[in-house]
Amino acid sequence: MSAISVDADLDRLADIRALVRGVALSSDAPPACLDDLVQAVDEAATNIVVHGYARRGGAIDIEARLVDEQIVIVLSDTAPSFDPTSVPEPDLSVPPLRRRPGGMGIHLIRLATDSMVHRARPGGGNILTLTRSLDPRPKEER
Amino acid sequence: MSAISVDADLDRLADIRALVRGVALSSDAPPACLDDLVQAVDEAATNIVVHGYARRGGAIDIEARLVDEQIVIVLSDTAPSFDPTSVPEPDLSVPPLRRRPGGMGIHLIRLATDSMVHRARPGGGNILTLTRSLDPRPKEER
Amino acid sequence: MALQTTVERVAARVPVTVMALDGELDASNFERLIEDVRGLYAAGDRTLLLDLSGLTFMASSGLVALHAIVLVMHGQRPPDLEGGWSAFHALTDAVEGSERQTEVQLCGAQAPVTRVLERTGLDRLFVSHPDRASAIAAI
Amino acid sequence: MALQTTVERVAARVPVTVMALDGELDASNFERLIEDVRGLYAAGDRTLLLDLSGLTFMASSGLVALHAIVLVMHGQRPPDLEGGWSAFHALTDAVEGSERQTEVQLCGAQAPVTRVLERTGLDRLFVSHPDRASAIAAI
Ligand SMILES: Nc1ncnc2c1ncn2[C@@H]1O[C@H](COP(=O)(O)OP(=O)(O)O)[C@@H](O)[C@H]1O
Ligand SMILES: Nc1ncnc2c1ncn2[C@@H]1O[C@H](COP(=O)(O)OP(=O)(O)O)[C@@H](O)[C@H]1O
Repeated sequence: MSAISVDADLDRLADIRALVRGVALSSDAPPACLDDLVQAVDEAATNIVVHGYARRGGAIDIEARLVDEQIVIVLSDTAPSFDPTSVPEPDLSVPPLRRRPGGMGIHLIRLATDSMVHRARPGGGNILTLTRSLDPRPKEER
Repeated sequence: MSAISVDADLDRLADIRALVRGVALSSDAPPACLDDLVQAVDEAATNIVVHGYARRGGAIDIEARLVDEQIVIVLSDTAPSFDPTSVPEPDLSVPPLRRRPGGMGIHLIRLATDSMVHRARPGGGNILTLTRSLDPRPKEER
Repeated sequence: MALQTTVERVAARVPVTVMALDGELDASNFERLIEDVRGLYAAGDRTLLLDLSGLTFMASSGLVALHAIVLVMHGQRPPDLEGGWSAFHALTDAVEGSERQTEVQLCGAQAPVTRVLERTGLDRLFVSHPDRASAIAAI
Repeated sequence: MALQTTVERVAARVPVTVMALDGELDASNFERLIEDVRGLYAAGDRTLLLDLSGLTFMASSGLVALHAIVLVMHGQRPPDLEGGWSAFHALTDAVEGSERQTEVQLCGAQAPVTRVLERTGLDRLFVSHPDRASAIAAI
Protein backbone atom coordinates (compact mmCIF):
# COMPACT_ATOMS: atom_id res chain seq x y z
CA MET A 1 0.00 0.00 0.00
CA SER A 2 1.39 3.37 -0.99
CA ALA A 3 1.59 6.36 1.31
CA ILE A 4 1.76 10.10 0.86
CA SER A 5 4.42 11.88 2.85
CA VAL A 6 3.73 15.38 4.15
CA ASP A 7 6.08 17.72 5.99
CA ALA A 8 5.25 17.97 9.69
CA ASP A 9 4.48 21.67 9.56
CA LEU A 10 1.40 23.53 10.81
CA ASP A 11 1.17 25.17 7.40
CA ARG A 12 0.53 21.77 5.84
CA LEU A 13 -2.51 20.96 7.99
CA ALA A 14 -4.84 22.46 5.41
CA ASP A 15 -3.35 20.13 2.77
CA ILE A 16 -3.77 17.16 5.08
CA ARG A 17 -7.43 18.03 5.64
CA ALA A 18 -8.01 18.40 1.89
CA LEU A 19 -6.33 15.03 1.39
CA VAL A 20 -8.70 13.45 3.89
CA ARG A 21 -11.66 15.04 2.11
CA GLY A 22 -10.44 13.37 -1.07
CA VAL A 23 -10.27 10.02 0.69
CA ALA A 24 -13.79 10.48 2.03
CA LEU A 25 -15.04 11.65 -1.35
CA SER A 26 -13.83 8.57 -3.15
CA SER A 27 -15.58 6.36 -0.58
CA ASP A 28 -18.74 8.40 -1.00
CA ALA A 29 -18.69 9.13 2.74
CA PRO A 30 -21.72 10.96 4.21
CA PRO A 31 -21.09 14.49 5.56
CA ALA A 32 -20.77 13.62 9.27
CA CYS A 33 -18.31 10.84 8.40
CA LEU A 34 -16.22 13.21 6.31
CA ASP A 35 -16.28 15.86 9.05
CA ASP A 36 -15.27 13.32 11.69
CA LEU A 37 -12.35 12.04 9.65
CA VAL A 38 -11.12 15.54 8.89
CA GLN A 39 -11.32 16.43 12.59
CA ALA A 40 -9.61 13.28 13.82
CA VAL A 41 -6.76 13.41 11.33
CA ASP A 42 -6.23 17.13 11.87
CA GLU A 43 -5.97 16.66 15.64
CA ALA A 44 -3.63 13.70 15.30
CA ALA A 45 -1.42 15.46 12.75
CA THR A 46 -1.33 18.61 14.87
CA ASN A 47 -0.14 16.57 17.84
CA ILE A 48 2.59 14.97 15.74
CA VAL A 49 3.80 18.40 14.59
CA VAL A 50 3.54 20.13 17.98
CA HIS A 51 4.23 17.41 20.54
CA GLY A 52 5.80 14.53 18.59
CA TYR A 53 8.34 16.47 16.55
CA ALA A 54 8.21 19.42 19.00
CA ARG A 55 7.81 21.81 16.04
CA ARG A 56 11.23 20.88 14.71
CA GLY A 57 9.78 19.24 11.61
CA GLY A 58 9.84 15.73 10.23
CA ALA A 59 7.62 13.65 8.00
CA ILE A 60 4.08 12.36 8.40
CA ASP A 61 3.23 9.42 6.15
CA ILE A 62 -0.46 9.03 5.40
CA GLU A 63 -2.18 5.92 4.09
CA ALA A 64 -5.87 5.33 3.52
CA ARG A 65 -8.15 2.51 2.51
CA LEU A 66 -11.75 1.40 2.66
CA VAL A 67 -12.28 -1.91 4.49
CA ASP A 68 -15.78 -3.30 5.09
CA GLU A 69 -17.60 0.04 5.13
CA GLN A 70 -14.90 1.53 7.34
CA ILE A 71 -12.49 4.21 6.22
CA VAL A 72 -9.08 3.49 7.70
CA ILE A 73 -6.44 6.23 7.84
CA VAL A 74 -2.96 5.48 9.09
CA LEU A 75 -0.54 8.20 10.21
CA SER A 76 3.10 7.26 10.71
CA ASP A 77 5.91 9.38 12.07
CA THR A 78 9.44 8.97 13.39
CA ALA A 79 8.90 11.09 16.50
CA PRO A 80 9.40 9.75 20.05
CA SER A 81 6.97 7.00 20.84
CA PHE A 82 3.74 8.20 22.45
CA ASP A 83 0.47 6.35 22.83
CA PRO A 84 -2.45 8.80 22.73
CA THR A 85 -4.88 6.13 23.92
CA SER A 86 -3.09 6.34 27.28
CA VAL A 87 -4.25 9.91 27.83
CA PRO A 88 -7.19 10.07 30.28
CA GLU A 89 -10.48 11.62 29.27
CA PRO A 90 -10.92 15.28 30.23
CA ASP A 91 -13.48 15.98 32.96
CA LEU A 92 -16.26 17.65 31.00
CA SER A 93 -18.28 18.33 34.15
CA VAL A 94 -15.88 21.18 35.01
CA PRO A 95 -17.37 24.48 33.80
CA PRO A 96 -15.46 25.66 30.74
CA LEU A 97 -14.04 28.77 32.39
CA ARG A 98 -12.62 26.73 35.26
CA ARG A 99 -10.67 24.59 32.83
CA ARG A 100 -7.19 25.06 31.66
CA PRO A 101 -7.55 25.62 27.90
CA GLY A 102 -6.39 22.82 25.60
CA GLY A 103 -6.26 19.10 26.12
CA MET A 104 -9.26 18.39 23.88
CA GLY A 105 -7.52 17.00 20.80
CA ILE A 106 -7.38 13.33 21.76
CA HIS A 107 -10.87 13.55 23.24
CA LEU A 108 -12.14 14.81 19.88
CA ILE A 109 -10.34 12.00 18.06
CA ARG A 110 -12.07 9.45 20.29
CA LEU A 111 -15.51 10.94 19.61
CA ALA A 112 -14.91 11.28 15.89
CA THR A 113 -13.63 7.75 15.26
CA ASP A 114 -14.82 4.21 15.83
CA SER A 115 -11.34 3.16 16.80
CA MET A 116 -7.92 4.64 17.46
CA VAL A 117 -5.05 2.18 17.68
CA HIS A 118 -1.44 3.07 18.40
CA ARG A 119 1.60 0.95 17.91
CA ALA A 120 5.31 1.68 17.96
CA ARG A 121 6.91 1.88 14.54
CA PRO A 122 9.67 -0.64 14.10
CA GLY A 123 12.91 1.32 14.26
CA GLY A 124 11.33 4.21 16.15
CA GLY A 125 8.26 6.36 15.77
CA ASN A 126 4.51 5.89 15.83
CA ILE A 127 1.82 4.28 13.75
CA LEU A 128 -1.65 5.60 14.53
CA THR A 129 -4.60 3.89 12.89
CA LEU A 130 -7.89 5.77 12.87
CA THR A 131 -11.08 4.09 11.69
CA ARG A 132 -14.44 5.67 10.99
CA SER A 133 -17.44 3.75 9.70
CA LEU A 134 -19.45 5.15 6.82
CA ASP A 135 -22.38 5.55 9.25
CA PRO A 136 -24.09 8.86 8.43
CA ARG A 137 -24.66 9.63 12.12
CA PRO A 138 -22.14 11.10 14.51
CA LYS A 139 -21.23 8.64 17.27
CA GLU A 140 -23.35 10.33 19.93
CA GLU A 141 -26.50 9.83 17.85
CA ARG A 142 -26.04 6.11 17.28
CA MET B 1 -23.03 10.10 -5.17
CA SER B 2 -21.88 12.98 -3.03
CA ALA B 3 -19.74 15.86 -4.22
CA ILE B 4 -17.43 18.36 -2.59
CA SER B 5 -17.98 21.97 -3.56
CA VAL B 6 -14.97 24.29 -3.76
CA ASP B 7 -14.92 28.03 -4.45
CA ALA B 8 -13.69 28.80 -7.97
CA ASP B 9 -10.68 30.76 -6.79
CA LEU B 10 -7.02 30.38 -7.76
CA ASP B 11 -6.17 30.25 -4.05
CA ARG B 12 -8.15 27.02 -3.76
CA LEU B 13 -6.19 25.14 -6.42
CA ALA B 14 -3.79 23.77 -3.80
CA ASP B 15 -6.76 22.37 -1.87
CA ILE B 16 -8.13 20.81 -5.03
CA ARG B 17 -4.80 19.14 -5.76
CA ALA B 18 -4.59 17.82 -2.18
CA LEU B 19 -8.11 16.50 -2.56
CA VAL B 20 -7.12 14.64 -5.72
CA ARG B 21 -4.09 13.19 -3.91
CA GLY B 22 -6.50 11.86 -1.29
CA VAL B 23 -8.65 10.28 -3.99
CA ALA B 24 -5.57 8.66 -5.55
CA LEU B 25 -4.31 7.55 -2.14
CA SER B 26 -7.46 5.69 -1.29
CA SER B 27 -7.33 3.85 -4.62
CA ASP B 28 -3.68 3.00 -3.98
CA ALA B 29 -2.77 4.72 -7.26
CA PRO B 30 0.84 4.42 -8.44
CA PRO B 31 2.90 7.66 -8.51
CA ALA B 32 2.55 8.45 -12.23
CA CYS B 33 -1.22 7.93 -11.99
CA LEU B 34 -1.44 10.27 -9.00
CA ASP B 35 0.70 12.90 -10.76
CA ASP B 36 -1.41 12.67 -13.92
CA LEU B 37 -4.67 13.10 -12.04
CA VAL B 38 -3.34 16.05 -10.06
CA GLN B 39 -2.13 17.69 -13.28
CA ALA B 40 -5.33 17.07 -15.21
CA VAL B 41 -7.67 18.27 -12.46
CA ASP B 42 -5.51 21.32 -11.72
CA GLU B 43 -5.55 22.36 -15.39
CA ALA B 44 -9.29 21.79 -15.71
CA ALA B 45 -10.06 23.64 -12.48
CA THR B 46 -7.78 26.52 -13.46
CA ASN B 47 -9.64 26.86 -16.74
CA ILE B 48 -12.96 26.91 -14.92
CA VAL B 49 -11.73 29.69 -12.61
CA VAL B 50 -9.97 31.76 -15.28
CA HIS B 51 -11.98 31.18 -18.46
CA GLY B 52 -15.29 29.66 -17.34
CA TYR B 53 -16.11 32.01 -14.50
CA ALA B 54 -13.74 34.70 -15.86
CA ARG B 55 -12.23 35.12 -12.38
CA ARG B 56 -15.54 36.35 -11.00
CA GLY B 57 -15.94 33.27 -8.80
CA GLY B 58 -18.51 30.52 -8.58
CA ALA B 59 -18.52 26.92 -7.44
CA ILE B 60 -16.72 23.83 -8.69
CA ASP B 61 -18.31 20.56 -7.61
CA ILE B 62 -15.96 17.61 -7.50
CA GLU B 63 -16.92 13.95 -7.47
CA ALA B 64 -14.66 10.92 -7.57
CA ARG B 65 -14.95 7.16 -7.81
CA LEU B 66 -13.03 4.09 -8.76
CA VAL B 67 -14.61 2.06 -11.58
CA ASP B 68 -12.89 -1.02 -13.02
CA GLU B 69 -9.34 0.04 -12.25
CA GLN B 70 -10.06 3.55 -13.49
CA ILE B 71 -10.18 6.63 -11.30
CA VAL B 72 -12.99 8.88 -12.47
CA ILE B 73 -13.09 12.51 -11.41
CA VAL B 74 -16.00 14.72 -12.38
CA LEU B 75 -15.85 18.53 -12.27
CA SER B 76 -19.09 20.45 -12.58
CA ASP B 77 -19.59 24.18 -12.82
CA THR B 78 -22.29 26.68 -13.74
CA ALA B 79 -20.11 28.74 -16.07
CA PRO B 80 -20.94 29.30 -19.76
CA SER B 81 -20.87 26.06 -21.69
CA PHE B 82 -17.50 25.24 -23.23
CA ASP B 83 -16.27 21.93 -24.60
CA PRO B 84 -12.50 21.63 -24.10
CA THR B 85 -12.35 18.59 -26.37
CA SER B 86 -13.13 20.98 -29.23
CA VAL B 87 -9.82 22.81 -28.76
CA PRO B 88 -7.26 21.74 -31.41
CA GLU B 89 -3.92 20.29 -30.36
CA PRO B 90 -1.05 22.79 -30.18
CA ASP B 91 1.64 22.44 -32.86
CA LEU B 92 4.56 21.11 -30.86
CA SER B 93 6.88 21.24 -33.85
CA VAL B 94 7.09 25.01 -33.48
CA PRO B 95 10.25 25.87 -31.49
CA PRO B 96 9.25 26.97 -27.98
CA LEU B 97 10.46 30.54 -28.37
CA ARG B 98 8.38 31.00 -31.53
CA ARG B 99 5.25 30.07 -29.66
CA ARG B 100 2.87 32.34 -27.94
CA PRO B 101 3.05 31.27 -24.27
CA GLY B 102 0.07 29.41 -22.88
CA GLY B 103 -2.44 27.15 -24.54
CA MET B 104 -0.98 23.98 -23.04
CA GLY B 105 -3.55 23.19 -20.35
CA ILE B 106 -5.97 21.11 -22.38
CA HIS B 107 -3.07 19.42 -24.16
CA LEU B 108 -1.71 18.36 -20.76
CA ILE B 109 -5.13 17.08 -19.70
CA ARG B 110 -5.26 14.92 -22.83
CA LEU B 111 -1.84 13.43 -22.15
CA ALA B 112 -2.52 12.87 -18.46
CA THR B 113 -5.86 11.13 -18.82
CA ASP B 114 -7.28 8.14 -20.62
CA SER B 115 -10.42 10.03 -21.43
CA MET B 116 -11.89 13.50 -21.15
CA VAL B 117 -15.61 13.81 -21.79
CA HIS B 118 -17.59 17.04 -21.73
CA ARG B 119 -21.30 17.48 -21.51
CA ALA B 120 -23.53 20.43 -20.88
CA ARG B 121 -25.02 20.56 -17.39
CA PRO B 122 -28.78 20.52 -17.43
CA GLY B 123 -29.85 24.06 -16.54
CA GLY B 124 -26.53 25.56 -17.61
CA GLY B 125 -22.88 24.86 -16.98
CA ASN B 126 -20.42 22.08 -17.65
CA ILE B 127 -19.75 18.54 -16.55
CA LEU B 128 -16.24 17.40 -17.31
CA THR B 129 -15.39 13.76 -16.68
CA LEU B 130 -11.71 12.85 -16.48
CA THR B 131 -10.62 9.22 -16.31
CA ARG B 132 -7.18 7.83 -15.57
CA SER B 133 -6.41 4.12 -15.35
CA LEU B 134 -4.34 2.82 -12.46
CA ASP B 135 -1.63 1.90 -14.99
CA PRO B 136 1.72 2.76 -13.39
CA ARG B 137 3.12 4.08 -16.68
CA PRO B 138 2.52 7.52 -18.14
CA LYS B 139 0.57 7.32 -21.40
CA GLU B 140 3.58 7.91 -23.65
CA GLU B 141 5.31 4.81 -22.26
CA ARG B 142 2.43 2.41 -22.80
CA MET C 1 -7.86 26.93 3.16
CA ALA C 2 -6.70 29.91 5.15
CA LEU C 3 -8.63 31.89 7.73
CA GLN C 4 -9.98 35.31 6.85
CA THR C 5 -11.40 37.72 9.39
CA THR C 6 -13.60 40.68 8.63
CA VAL C 7 -14.60 43.18 11.28
CA GLU C 8 -17.68 45.38 11.24
CA ARG C 9 -19.12 47.61 13.94
CA VAL C 10 -22.87 47.68 14.38
CA ALA C 11 -25.00 49.94 16.56
CA ALA C 12 -27.39 47.60 18.38
CA ARG C 13 -28.73 48.30 21.91
CA VAL C 14 -25.03 48.35 22.72
CA PRO C 15 -22.23 48.81 20.20
CA VAL C 16 -21.47 45.36 18.78
CA THR C 17 -18.30 44.38 17.00
CA VAL C 18 -19.01 41.64 14.49
CA MET C 19 -16.06 39.54 13.44
CA ALA C 20 -16.74 37.11 10.61
CA LEU C 21 -14.46 34.09 10.42
CA ASP C 22 -14.19 32.57 6.95
CA GLY C 23 -12.24 29.43 6.18
CA GLU C 24 -10.66 27.05 8.64
CA LEU C 25 -9.50 27.73 12.19
CA ASP C 26 -6.63 25.46 13.12
CA ALA C 27 -3.31 25.23 14.94
CA SER C 28 -1.61 27.34 12.28
CA ASN C 29 -3.76 30.41 12.77
CA PHE C 30 -5.53 30.35 16.17
CA GLU C 31 -2.88 32.52 17.85
CA ARG C 32 -3.28 35.21 15.21
CA LEU C 33 -7.01 35.23 15.91
CA ILE C 34 -6.41 35.82 19.62
CA GLU C 35 -4.05 38.67 18.71
CA ASP C 36 -6.69 40.21 16.46
CA VAL C 37 -9.24 40.19 19.27
CA ARG C 38 -6.68 41.62 21.68
CA GLY C 39 -6.36 44.49 19.20
CA LEU C 40 -10.13 45.00 19.20
CA TYR C 41 -10.26 45.09 22.99
CA ALA C 42 -7.40 47.56 23.08
CA ALA C 43 -9.32 49.71 20.60
CA GLY C 44 -12.28 49.83 22.98
CA ASP C 45 -14.56 47.11 21.63
CA ARG C 46 -16.49 45.47 24.47
CA THR C 47 -19.12 43.21 22.90
CA LEU C 48 -17.95 40.77 20.27
CA LEU C 49 -20.16 38.71 18.00
CA LEU C 50 -18.27 36.00 16.14
CA ASP C 51 -20.04 35.19 12.90
CA LEU C 52 -19.08 31.58 12.19
CA SER C 53 -21.27 31.06 9.13
CA GLY C 54 -18.24 30.91 6.85
CA LEU C 55 -16.15 28.75 9.17
CA THR C 56 -15.92 25.27 7.65
CA PHE C 57 -13.56 23.70 10.17
CA MET C 58 -12.51 24.26 13.78
CA ALA C 59 -9.72 22.31 15.42
CA SER C 60 -9.29 21.93 19.18
CA SER C 61 -6.80 24.80 18.96
CA GLY C 62 -9.77 26.89 17.80
CA LEU C 63 -11.43 26.08 21.13
CA VAL C 64 -8.35 27.40 22.87
CA ALA C 65 -8.72 30.57 20.83
CA LEU C 66 -12.40 30.93 21.79
CA HIS C 67 -11.55 30.44 25.46
CA ALA C 68 -8.74 32.99 25.26
CA ILE C 69 -10.98 35.44 23.39
CA VAL C 70 -13.50 35.32 26.24
CA LEU C 71 -10.74 36.14 28.70
CA VAL C 72 -9.42 38.96 26.55
CA MET C 73 -12.87 40.49 26.14
CA HIS C 74 -13.25 40.43 29.92
CA GLY C 75 -10.10 42.46 30.29
CA GLN C 76 -8.08 39.52 31.58
CA ARG C 77 -4.38 39.30 31.10
CA PRO C 78 -3.59 37.82 27.71
CA PRO C 79 -3.51 34.09 28.32
CA ASP C 80 0.01 32.75 28.20
CA LEU C 81 -0.34 29.54 26.25
CA GLU C 82 2.76 28.07 27.89
CA GLY C 83 1.17 28.18 31.35
CA GLY C 84 0.05 30.74 33.90
CA TRP C 85 -3.71 30.58 33.57
CA SER C 86 -4.30 31.53 37.18
CA ALA C 87 -5.59 34.98 36.27
CA PHE C 88 -8.87 33.67 34.97
CA HIS C 89 -10.21 32.49 38.29
CA ALA C 90 -11.45 35.98 39.07
CA LEU C 91 -13.46 35.91 35.88
CA THR C 92 -14.71 32.44 36.61
CA ASP C 93 -16.06 33.56 39.93
CA ALA C 94 -17.65 36.67 38.45
CA VAL C 95 -19.61 34.84 35.79
CA GLU C 96 -20.03 31.59 37.71
CA GLY C 97 -23.69 32.09 38.52
CA SER C 98 -24.81 32.60 34.96
CA GLU C 99 -21.99 30.61 33.34
CA ARG C 100 -22.73 31.96 29.87
CA GLN C 101 -20.94 35.25 29.64
CA THR C 102 -22.32 37.69 27.08
CA GLU C 103 -19.29 39.73 26.05
CA VAL C 104 -18.50 37.16 23.34
CA GLN C 105 -21.40 35.58 21.49
CA LEU C 106 -21.58 33.31 18.48
CA CYS C 107 -23.80 33.09 15.43
CA GLY C 108 -24.19 30.99 12.32
CA ALA C 109 -22.12 28.00 13.43
CA GLN C 110 -22.29 25.14 10.94
CA ALA C 111 -22.67 21.48 11.89
CA PRO C 112 -18.96 20.56 12.18
CA VAL C 113 -18.23 23.59 14.37
CA THR C 114 -21.32 23.06 16.56
CA ARG C 115 -20.30 19.44 17.02
CA VAL C 116 -16.84 20.41 18.28
CA LEU C 117 -18.30 22.93 20.72
CA GLU C 118 -20.79 20.36 22.04
CA ARG C 119 -18.33 17.51 22.21
CA THR C 120 -16.09 19.52 24.50
CA GLY C 121 -18.77 21.32 26.51
CA LEU C 122 -17.51 24.69 25.32
CA ASP C 123 -20.99 25.42 23.98
CA ARG C 124 -21.95 26.12 27.64
CA LEU C 125 -19.75 29.20 27.56
CA PHE C 126 -21.57 30.97 24.75
CA VAL C 127 -24.91 32.35 23.77
CA SER C 128 -25.35 31.08 20.21
CA HIS C 129 -27.62 32.62 17.62
CA PRO C 130 -28.74 31.10 14.33
CA ASP C 131 -27.56 34.06 12.26
CA ARG C 132 -26.16 37.54 12.41
CA ALA C 133 -29.46 39.38 12.16
CA SER C 134 -31.12 37.53 15.02
CA ALA C 135 -27.96 37.89 17.09
CA ILE C 136 -27.87 41.64 16.66
CA ALA C 137 -31.58 41.89 17.43
CA ALA C 138 -31.05 39.89 20.64
CA ILE C 139 -27.90 41.57 21.98
CA MET D 1 1.12 24.12 -0.64
CA ALA D 2 2.51 27.50 -1.46
CA LEU D 3 5.58 28.39 -3.50
CA GLN D 4 8.73 29.55 -1.76
CA THR D 5 11.68 31.03 -3.58
CA THR D 6 15.19 31.34 -2.21
CA VAL D 7 17.91 33.21 -4.04
CA GLU D 8 21.64 32.65 -3.70
CA ARG D 9 24.52 34.07 -5.75
CA VAL D 10 27.38 31.75 -6.64
CA ALA D 11 30.72 32.59 -8.27
CA ALA D 12 31.14 29.96 -11.00
CA ARG D 13 33.01 30.66 -14.27
CA VAL D 14 30.42 33.44 -14.54
CA PRO D 15 28.34 34.79 -11.66
CA VAL D 16 25.33 32.50 -11.32
CA THR D 17 22.11 33.38 -9.55
CA VAL D 18 20.52 30.25 -8.14
CA MET D 19 16.83 30.46 -7.42
CA ALA D 20 15.36 27.46 -5.60
CA LEU D 21 11.64 26.86 -6.09
CA ASP D 22 10.03 24.90 -3.27
CA GLY D 23 6.42 23.85 -3.27
CA GLU D 24 3.94 24.05 -6.13
CA LEU D 25 3.99 26.41 -9.11
CA ASP D 26 0.48 27.08 -10.32
CA ALA D 27 -1.89 29.71 -11.69
CA SER D 28 -2.08 31.42 -8.30
CA ASN D 29 1.62 32.23 -8.08
CA PHE D 30 3.29 32.09 -11.51
CA GLU D 31 2.98 35.83 -12.05
CA ARG D 32 4.75 36.57 -8.78
CA LEU D 33 7.60 34.33 -9.91
CA ILE D 34 8.00 36.30 -13.14
CA GLU D 35 8.05 39.50 -11.08
CA ASP D 36 10.75 38.08 -8.83
CA VAL D 37 12.95 37.29 -11.81
CA ARG D 38 12.31 40.71 -13.27
CA GLY D 39 13.68 42.07 -10.02
CA LEU D 40 16.79 39.92 -10.35
CA TYR D 41 17.40 41.09 -13.89
CA ALA D 42 16.95 44.70 -12.83
CA ALA D 43 19.51 44.09 -10.08
CA GLY D 44 22.05 42.96 -12.66
CA ASP D 45 21.76 39.18 -12.55
CA ARG D 46 22.41 37.70 -16.00
CA THR D 47 22.67 33.92 -15.56
CA LEU D 48 19.87 32.21 -13.71
CA LEU D 49 19.84 28.62 -12.50
CA LEU D 50 16.42 27.45 -11.37
CA ASP D 51 16.79 24.69 -8.79
CA LEU D 52 13.60 22.65 -9.14
CA SER D 53 14.50 19.87 -6.71
CA GLY D 54 11.88 21.07 -4.23
CA LEU D 55 9.19 21.73 -6.82
CA THR D 56 6.53 19.06 -6.46
CA PHE D 57 4.05 20.35 -9.02
CA MET D 58 4.09 22.57 -12.08
CA ALA D 59 0.94 23.63 -13.89
CA SER D 60 0.82 24.85 -17.47
CA SER D 61 0.89 28.36 -16.04
CA GLY D 62 4.31 27.44 -14.69
CA LEU D 63 5.40 26.87 -18.28
CA VAL D 64 4.21 30.36 -19.11
CA ALA D 65 6.36 31.60 -16.24
CA LEU D 66 9.42 29.72 -17.50
CA HIS D 67 8.91 31.11 -20.98
CA ALA D 68 8.51 34.63 -19.63
CA ILE D 69 11.57 34.23 -17.42
CA VAL D 70 13.68 33.37 -20.45
CA LEU D 71 12.49 36.54 -22.15
CA VAL D 72 13.13 38.64 -19.07
CA MET D 73 16.65 37.25 -18.64
CA HIS D 74 17.33 38.18 -22.27
CA GLY D 75 16.39 41.76 -21.55
CA GLN D 76 13.12 41.50 -23.42
CA ARG D 77 10.17 43.67 -22.58
CA PRO D 78 8.19 42.15 -19.73
CA PRO D 79 5.73 39.86 -21.45
CA ASP D 80 2.24 41.25 -21.32
CA LEU D 81 0.14 38.21 -20.53
CA GLU D 82 -2.92 39.80 -22.12
CA GLY D 83 -1.29 39.90 -25.54
CA GLY D 84 1.54 41.72 -27.29
CA TRP D 85 4.17 39.01 -27.54
CA SER D 86 5.64 40.42 -30.73
CA ALA D 87 8.80 41.58 -28.98
CA PHE D 88 10.15 38.09 -28.59
CA HIS D 89 10.77 37.49 -32.27
CA ALA D 90 14.09 39.27 -32.05
CA LEU D 91 15.15 36.89 -29.32
CA THR D 92 13.85 33.95 -31.26
CA ASP D 93 15.99 34.88 -34.23
CA ALA D 94 19.02 35.48 -32.03
CA VAL D 95 18.97 32.08 -30.37
CA GLU D 96 17.37 30.22 -33.25
CA GLY D 97 20.49 28.36 -34.33
CA SER D 98 21.24 26.84 -30.98
CA GLU D 99 17.62 26.83 -29.72
CA ARG D 100 18.68 26.13 -26.12
CA GLN D 101 19.53 29.46 -24.64
CA THR D 102 21.87 29.39 -21.65
CA GLU D 103 20.87 32.45 -19.65
CA VAL D 104 18.25 30.38 -17.81
CA GLN D 105 19.09 26.79 -16.94
CA LEU D 106 17.36 24.16 -14.84
CA CYS D 107 18.48 21.58 -12.34
CA GLY D 108 16.99 18.91 -10.12
CA ALA D 109 13.60 18.63 -11.83
CA GLN D 110 11.53 15.77 -10.39
CA ALA D 111 9.49 13.35 -12.49
CA PRO D 112 6.18 15.28 -12.58
CA VAL D 113 7.92 18.50 -13.60
CA THR D 114 10.12 16.81 -16.22
CA ARG D 115 7.02 15.17 -17.66
CA VAL D 116 5.26 18.52 -18.09
CA LEU D 117 8.31 20.04 -19.80
CA GLU D 118 8.60 17.07 -22.14
CA ARG D 119 4.92 16.81 -22.90
CA THR D 120 4.87 20.38 -24.13
CA GLY D 121 8.29 20.47 -25.79
CA LEU D 122 9.46 23.21 -23.46
CA ASP D 123 12.36 20.98 -22.43
CA ARG D 124 13.97 21.98 -25.76
CA LEU D 125 14.39 25.49 -24.45
CA PHE D 126 16.56 24.60 -21.47
CA VAL D 127 19.81 23.01 -20.53
CA SER D 128 18.86 20.71 -17.66
CA HIS D 129 21.27 19.43 -15.02
CA PRO D 130 20.67 16.59 -12.56
CA ASP D 131 21.52 18.72 -9.53
CA ARG D 132 22.81 22.08 -8.40
CA ALA D 133 26.46 21.04 -8.00
CA SER D 134 26.79 19.60 -11.49
CA ALA D 135 24.95 22.59 -12.93
CA ILE D 136 27.32 25.07 -11.33
CA ALA D 137 30.32 23.01 -12.45
CA ALA D 138 28.98 23.03 -16.01
CA ILE D 139 27.95 26.68 -16.33
N1 LIG E 1 2.13 12.74 19.28
C1 LIG E 1 2.36 13.09 20.58
N2 LIG E 1 3.60 12.99 21.09
C2 LIG E 1 3.85 13.33 22.38
N3 LIG E 1 2.90 13.78 23.22
C3 LIG E 1 1.64 13.90 22.78
C4 LIG E 1 1.31 13.55 21.43
N4 LIG E 1 -0.02 13.76 21.28
C5 LIG E 1 -0.47 14.21 22.47
N5 LIG E 1 0.51 14.30 23.37
C6 LIG E 1 0.37 14.72 24.79
O1 LIG E 1 -0.97 14.55 25.18
C7 LIG E 1 -1.53 15.79 25.62
C8 LIG E 1 -3.02 15.89 25.24
O2 LIG E 1 -3.14 16.02 23.85
P1 LIG E 1 -4.46 16.65 23.23
O3 LIG E 1 -5.64 15.99 23.85
O4 LIG E 1 -4.38 16.55 21.74
O5 LIG E 1 -4.49 18.18 23.69
P2 LIG E 1 -3.43 19.35 23.46
O6 LIG E 1 -2.58 18.97 22.32
O7 LIG E 1 -4.28 20.55 23.22
O8 LIG E 1 -2.67 19.45 24.75
C9 LIG E 1 -0.66 16.86 24.98
O9 LIG E 1 -0.67 18.05 25.72
C10 LIG E 1 0.70 16.19 25.00
O10 LIG E 1 1.31 16.33 26.25
N1 LIG F 1 -13.69 26.25 -19.01
C1 LIG F 1 -13.46 27.04 -20.09
N2 LIG F 1 -14.37 27.98 -20.45
C2 LIG F 1 -14.16 28.76 -21.51
N3 LIG F 1 -13.07 28.72 -22.29
C3 LIG F 1 -12.13 27.81 -21.99
C4 LIG F 1 -12.27 26.94 -20.88
N4 LIG F 1 -11.17 26.15 -20.83
C5 LIG F 1 -10.40 26.53 -21.86
N5 LIG F 1 -10.96 27.53 -22.57
C6 LIG F 1 -10.41 28.17 -23.78
O1 LIG F 1 -9.48 27.27 -24.37
C7 LIG F 1 -8.19 27.89 -24.46
C8 LIG F 1 -7.09 26.87 -24.27
O2 LIG F 1 -7.07 26.42 -22.91
P1 LIG F 1 -5.76 25.77 -22.32
O3 LIG F 1 -5.26 24.75 -23.28
O4 LIG F 1 -6.06 25.31 -20.95
O5 LIG F 1 -4.66 26.93 -22.27
P2 LIG F 1 -4.70 28.38 -21.57
O6 LIG F 1 -5.72 28.33 -20.49
O7 LIG F 1 -3.31 28.55 -21.07
O8 LIG F 1 -5.03 29.36 -22.65
C9 LIG F 1 -8.21 28.99 -23.42
O9 LIG F 1 -7.31 30.03 -23.73
C10 LIG F 1 -9.65 29.44 -23.47
O10 LIG F 1 -9.85 30.34 -24.53
